[in-house]
Amino acid sequence: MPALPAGISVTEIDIPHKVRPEKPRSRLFNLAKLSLALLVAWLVLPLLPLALWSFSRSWYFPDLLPSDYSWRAWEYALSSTSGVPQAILRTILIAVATTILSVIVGVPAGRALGLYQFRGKALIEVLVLAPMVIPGIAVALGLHVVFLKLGLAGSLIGVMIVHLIPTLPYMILVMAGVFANYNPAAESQARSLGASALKAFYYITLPAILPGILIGSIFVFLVSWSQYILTLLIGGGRVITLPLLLFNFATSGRNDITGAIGMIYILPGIVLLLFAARYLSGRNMSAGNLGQI
Amino acid sequence: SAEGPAYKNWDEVVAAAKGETVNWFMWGGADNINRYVSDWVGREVAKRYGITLNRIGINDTAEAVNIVLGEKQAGIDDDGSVDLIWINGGNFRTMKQAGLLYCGYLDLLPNNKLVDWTDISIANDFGLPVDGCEVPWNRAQFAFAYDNARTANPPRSIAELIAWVKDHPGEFTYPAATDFNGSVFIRHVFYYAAGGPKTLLGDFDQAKFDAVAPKAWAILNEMKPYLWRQGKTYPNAIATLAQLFANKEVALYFDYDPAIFGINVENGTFPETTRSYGLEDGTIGNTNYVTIPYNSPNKAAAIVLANFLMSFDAQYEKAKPAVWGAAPAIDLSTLSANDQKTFRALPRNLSVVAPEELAKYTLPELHPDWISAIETGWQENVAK
Amino acid sequence: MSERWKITLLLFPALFIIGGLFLGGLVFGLAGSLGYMPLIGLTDWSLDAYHRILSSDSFYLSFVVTFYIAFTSTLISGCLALGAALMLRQTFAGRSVINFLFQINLSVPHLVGAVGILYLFSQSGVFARLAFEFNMISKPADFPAMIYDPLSIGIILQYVWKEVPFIGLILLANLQTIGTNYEAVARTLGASHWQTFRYVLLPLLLPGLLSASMIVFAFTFGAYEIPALLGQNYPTALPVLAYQAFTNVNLGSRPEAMAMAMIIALMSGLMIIGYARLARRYIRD
Amino acid sequence: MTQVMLKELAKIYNGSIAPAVSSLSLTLESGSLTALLGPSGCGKSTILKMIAGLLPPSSGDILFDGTSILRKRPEQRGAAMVFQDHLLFPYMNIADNIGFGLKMQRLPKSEIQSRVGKMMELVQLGGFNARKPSALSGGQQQRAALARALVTRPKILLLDEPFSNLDANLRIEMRELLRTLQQEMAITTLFVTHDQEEAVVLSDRIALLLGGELRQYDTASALYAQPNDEEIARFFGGRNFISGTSREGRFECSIGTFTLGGNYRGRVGKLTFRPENVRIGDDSQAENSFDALVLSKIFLGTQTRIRLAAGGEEFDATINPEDALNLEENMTVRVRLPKQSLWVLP
Amino acid sequence: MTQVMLKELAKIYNGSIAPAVSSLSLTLESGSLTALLGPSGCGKSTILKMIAGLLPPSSGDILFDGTSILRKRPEQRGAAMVFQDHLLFPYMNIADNIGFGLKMQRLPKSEIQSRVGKMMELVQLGGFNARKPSALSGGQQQRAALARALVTRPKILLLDEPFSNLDANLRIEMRELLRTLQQEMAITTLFVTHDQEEAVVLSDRIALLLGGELRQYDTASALYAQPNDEEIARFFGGRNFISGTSREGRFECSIGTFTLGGNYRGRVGKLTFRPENVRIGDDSQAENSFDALVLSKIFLGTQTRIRLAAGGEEFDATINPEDALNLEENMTVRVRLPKQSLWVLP
Ligand SMILES: Nc1ncnc2c1ncn2[C@@H]1O[C@H](COP(=O)(O)OP(=O)(O)OP(=O)(O)O)[C@@H](O)[C@H]1O
Ligand SMILES: Nc1ncnc2c1ncn2[C@@H]1O[C@H](COP(=O)(O)OP(=O)(O)OP(=O)(O)O)[C@@H](O)[C@H]1O
Ligand SMILES: [Mg+2]
Ligand SMILES: [Mg+2]
Repeated sequence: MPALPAGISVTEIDIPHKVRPEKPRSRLFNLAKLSLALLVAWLVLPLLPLALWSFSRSWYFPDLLPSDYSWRAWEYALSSTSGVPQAILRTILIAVATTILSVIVGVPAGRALGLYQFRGKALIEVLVLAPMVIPGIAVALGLHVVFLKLGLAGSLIGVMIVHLIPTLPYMILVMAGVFANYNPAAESQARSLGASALKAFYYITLPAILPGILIGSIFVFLVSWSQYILTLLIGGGRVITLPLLLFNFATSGRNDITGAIGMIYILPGIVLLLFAARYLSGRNMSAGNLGQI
Repeated sequence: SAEGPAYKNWDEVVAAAKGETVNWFMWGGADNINRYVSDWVGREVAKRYGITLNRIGINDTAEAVNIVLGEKQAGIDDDGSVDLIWINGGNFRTMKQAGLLYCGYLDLLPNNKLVDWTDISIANDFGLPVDGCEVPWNRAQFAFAYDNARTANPPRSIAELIAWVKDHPGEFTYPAATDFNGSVFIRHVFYYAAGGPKTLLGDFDQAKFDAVAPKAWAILNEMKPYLWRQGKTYPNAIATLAQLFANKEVALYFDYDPAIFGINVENGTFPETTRSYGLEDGTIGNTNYVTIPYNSPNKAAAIVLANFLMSFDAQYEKAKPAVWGAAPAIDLSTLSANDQKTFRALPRNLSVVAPEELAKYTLPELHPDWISAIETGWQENVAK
Repeated sequence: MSERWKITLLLFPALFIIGGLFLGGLVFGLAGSLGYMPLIGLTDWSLDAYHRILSSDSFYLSFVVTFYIAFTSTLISGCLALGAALMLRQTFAGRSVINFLFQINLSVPHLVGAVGILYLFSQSGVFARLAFEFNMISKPADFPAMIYDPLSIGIILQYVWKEVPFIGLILLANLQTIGTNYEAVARTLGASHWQTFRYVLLPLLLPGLLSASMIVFAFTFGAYEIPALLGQNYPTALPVLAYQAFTNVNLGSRPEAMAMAMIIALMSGLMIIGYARLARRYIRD
Repeated sequence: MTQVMLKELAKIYNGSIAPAVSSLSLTLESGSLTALLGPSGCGKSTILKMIAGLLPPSSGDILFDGTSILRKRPEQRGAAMVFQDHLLFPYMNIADNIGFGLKMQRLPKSEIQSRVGKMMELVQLGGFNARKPSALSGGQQQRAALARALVTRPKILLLDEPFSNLDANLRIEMRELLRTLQQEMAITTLFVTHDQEEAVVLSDRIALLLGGELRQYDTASALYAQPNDEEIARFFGGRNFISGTSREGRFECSIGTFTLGGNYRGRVGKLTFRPENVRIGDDSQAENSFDALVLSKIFLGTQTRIRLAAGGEEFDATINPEDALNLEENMTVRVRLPKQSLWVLP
Repeated sequence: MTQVMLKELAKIYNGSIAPAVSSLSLTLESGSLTALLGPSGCGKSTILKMIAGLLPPSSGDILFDGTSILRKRPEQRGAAMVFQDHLLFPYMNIADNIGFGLKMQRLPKSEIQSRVGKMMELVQLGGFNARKPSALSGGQQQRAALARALVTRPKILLLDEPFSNLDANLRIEMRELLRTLQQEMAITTLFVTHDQEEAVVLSDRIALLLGGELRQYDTASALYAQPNDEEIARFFGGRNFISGTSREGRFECSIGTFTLGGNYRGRVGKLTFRPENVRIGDDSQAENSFDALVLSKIFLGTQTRIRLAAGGEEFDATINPEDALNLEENMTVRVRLPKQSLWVLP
């Protein structure tokens, strides 16, 4: 990776080029641009062999391209035999349910933390953030016992609930940030104009926090979407999601099928991102809340 | 061990099975096996018995064992989530010892007569008596594979292999003992060090182990510098070795199930010039089974499915090279002449060594306690 | 409704879930690690599990490897993300496209990235093939080992690949909030470009960078699937070791798994405290 | 047309000891515009919120036309509030913003449209219907906020420093608009401000609040000329306080003896007079005239402030910049304090 | 002590067509304090940023003591800037904040310490060294920001509405502090504000900017009394404009003929005079006296505004509330416009 050039322009303060046609700096700037391009290329690069493998029939070392192409990996991956279509639905179902649950639970908590000062707030903040910095596996092993007893181990609902552990903090954090910049007087305003509490929430609060909910939801969805170990531990192999299938084939050396499932696996996320790009881009500050723990 | 429903006759079982769903937990890393099970078997049992087959792919059979174990501890004794497991060896031992199995239904199965229970390699699963707790499904025997376009004279015995490795540095490796196939390779070396398996059979004996083990470790350690990556690391899984072989990083591949050679050629992972063979001093063979957990809520259907898996139709379909190419667990001689002929007429994949040839030199498996000891010993003495 | 009630009501569901699940999991894990697991018939409290793991080399080696992986990945990701965020902040043609590409793998699951890295960097991977094409190597073994390797390069590459955009995104949002006026002030006070970065922008970004890094560190410290897929078999990452112990058919090793989980939790907890210290020093008075 | 009566209204916030508002009694006449004037934190917003029903009082009562409305929910009280930040709902266009209250009343769309339309004309926002609030200037935003409150024809209009975010010229414009509309619609209005000029210009009466207590409730000119105490005087820009003794219509102090406009009981007290009422260079022998030394002179734009000293006391005068041209520092001038402009504080 | 010269300075932002600043020429005398006054968006900040080097001009030149500094980087120009938001670095304590510029110059620690210490005394922040900015009040924060700029002994001090976030009392305090320090240190200072009172009180001269153009550059009293045009007059609160013709020191209009204080070329023009300079009820036969009708009377607190009509023209006078007591609507009064207070606009 290119190192950080010392002189990268750190501000928007641009020095008049007409006045200071200093070559080294602009070369440095180009270098910075080049390294940015390299970085981005690097970020996209690993997806390419995956795509290529999914269409290959045989691709031996040292061939740069497969010597034989075929659709069979896709045919298999898309057939119900492989369980992939069912797993997609199941994975989406889990991610969506987790997202909805986290909204229901996280928005009120975010409001409390963002809007009010109260005793013990710092403690609650630490508690809320802890699941973000304490790996899920540490908790899930102990939780497995509880879930077993509750009959939740190995069930779809159990997996949804356990997915809340790593995702809820994202939602709460984003919402706390949203509410910290939210003026509750807008609700008072609506009330004084004759809106009931419910209407004030629906017409005033909701639209104001919606972008935040969206950002939070995207994070929650993606974290749940790519969750492996919690699903495996709590789902106990019975709740088969896409990552489980992918791991299955990745460890059994079927690169073509792995490639196909991999491609299928990233698709919904990219669609989601395309749809949400404008919310995620630097303009929306909600994401910055994650940097505020 | 645990008591299950007592069916008086087969018809009762079949009647009870109708409409049930069987959750069959099995390793899910091979698309052709998945296809065979989900598509062909699933379709057949639905058609013939009105049973729904739900294949659940797992990474490791131990996962399924764990589920049952967990359920037992949680007191879920009749509503477990596992109905059938593809199993053998250590996992079978664990389940048997922990009382996790549903046993004693074999006599009901019409196809049980196709099994030669006098064959100790069927009646014993890794040295542990089956005791009516599992149903044989496949037989497998360890074999080596090489690419005859690259390697002219592969080593034909462990002794030759040891010499060959030194002559071909970096071209051989074996998976770590944590891998099923890595473990069996190490056992071959162990047998070689012991001068054959005879002294090792039976229950674990520390004294015998201590006498042989140092020799075996010495051989493996001597081999180490000539292995792939100087033996600094070993593949985690047999699939990794397959990748290494496919990409010509190593010259030799081996597998407990020779059918895999054909499968890998079929699916383009291995070159078509792949050939396989057994060792002159013999290779280890085993049988793998399906078993029903004691707390399966769908035992009738699981029994019907297990019976069907043993049927001629199922075993024949499975033996087709294009499907799987797995060696049958049933005794072909019990079949009708016609069926025997049909079976024999199956084309053989060029890459897969003929079962008859392999069967000439079959070595028995060891008791799981021996295997554990060897695996642990390897970790301590070779891996580090 | 009094305000205190309102706050309690708002927080209740979240605390119920986090308290119940998260703390519950920790407590049961702790009990299990101390040998108390009535479910599997263990009812004797003891420190045996800790003794056992603390007296085995493989645990220490695994610990070192895991810490090394997490630390290195976090450090590299943080630095690259910082550079990328600073560059992405500037206006230039095609910025929105670059921005999107930059974010794309935010949506790509770790596992997919790991497979991609595997296909790129293994000794028979794309780069090895390229090297062969240009006669830099003659056989796969000549290619430097980056997968299943002692330095865990593949694992680190995967984490860097995935976490640079994550940290970058947070930093970009922070940069947006900070604006450019602080830097303008510093420049007029006589700070050069570099000084402005070093003394103004960096400290302003540090809290965000630290928190993001902490999330990343915790994740990389506790991840299972990546080292399971790309790591060497010995010594293996701690979560892999813990998972193996947990799924061992010998139930007796579960307390060891729990004990390892507790150590993972403890380490991460220490990270939080360390961070809180740092953060207090830098932002809160 | 609603009369509003606050009866011993008090509010102690949860967790704080000192009351934000303590025992406030105040009657707002039907259709009047009252300014609630006071420094930051004196409890002005708290009072408004209690009237609007957004905050429950700790004790006391609020009556609209003699009926207590404490039990009514905010949306039932008919008290529309306008806040300092216009608080237009950012994702609704201007017409929807203004029509919000009517929509909440479930009025038919056509009626909402026509009423909103008329109101927009009234506040000179015709044609801005489809704009988002962010596309309006500050003054337009504040006008829209006012329109939004007025269009519901509230019984009572509560304004919480509605103009303090606007710049000087806009503020003047908005004041005039508010005064016109309020008088036209005869809405009882309570107007919170901490800007005395605004209170003076706009209101019928001013309720001066200091530290949660009502200190004086009077017309603007009374507050300027006859404050109840020194604190009030200072709040209204009083700068001149000269200690002395009053007796029988005269005030004795170190400068001399002054004839007062009225009679004051108190013996010891403070003579106060507004800087703008100090006459410099007038006919020299008239009543209440004396010599003073010019200490300094500061041009304030429309006025010039002169600091003067006499008899050991210092005081300020503000005069026309033009008249100040011939004053120099250290000059001695003749000063007169007209007797009607003198006021004695206890 | 640096003289600053802007020569036909212009700025067109990328992507916009209209120039934010167009062809501005302005000379700031060494050690003077100039206010850059103008409404929001007129380009004030843009000018400051160009001088500081934070923004490249589109054309024109900037000279410090006769030397163009366009090629110099911001940190080399010695033009310290203070913004509306104090922008103290939140993670540094106050002493470190104030010493920041010195540290950037790599001065020895001991020197930094002593200079920072002295500066902190000067801005009355002694003893606050170790506090974080968030632990200071708004006024203290802004004082620290000022100190941070001044301690580097900049050639030029640029202030962008530094006090507009402070409340009225603090603002007055800060103005005085700034004025004192600026004069003591004799730093050429350019002060941006949109508050005319602030500009008037604080500055030696005022540069009035409207729409990116310099419209008048003069002393405060000249801008009040002798504006260049009606727009400027209105900006400074001028309300009286009477059309007519000027000739030989006299101005003829519908009210009558007025004697002017100066001589004006233009024939047709507008007579302007500030409301506070209108004399009501003066000796009746003096020059420039006439009868006018009182239209209305508004109490403004310290002054009363009287609207008057004469000869078909309307105009305002602001007088002492006391003097206004005996004026009634519809009364006819004698009005005098002192000739020095008259000014004719083209
Ligand atoms: N929610 C609250 N909890 C506790 N104290 C509060 C709360 N809201 C206001 N206060 C306190 O009550 C007092 C009065 O507050 P209020 O907002 O009514 O003042 P204000 O006169 O409107 O001030 P401003 O002019 O600054 O708006 C203040 O001391 C304030 O700190
Ligand atoms: N980065 C920019 N790009 C394009 N136009 C800009 C930019 N910055 C300012 N402008 C425009 O240039 C004009 C002058 O802006 P400037 O900030 O100098 O005004 P100002 O006088 O400082 O206003 P204010 O009193 O509101 O601070 C405005 O019309 C503004 O919209
Ligand atoms: Mg208030
Ligand atoms: Mg500006």
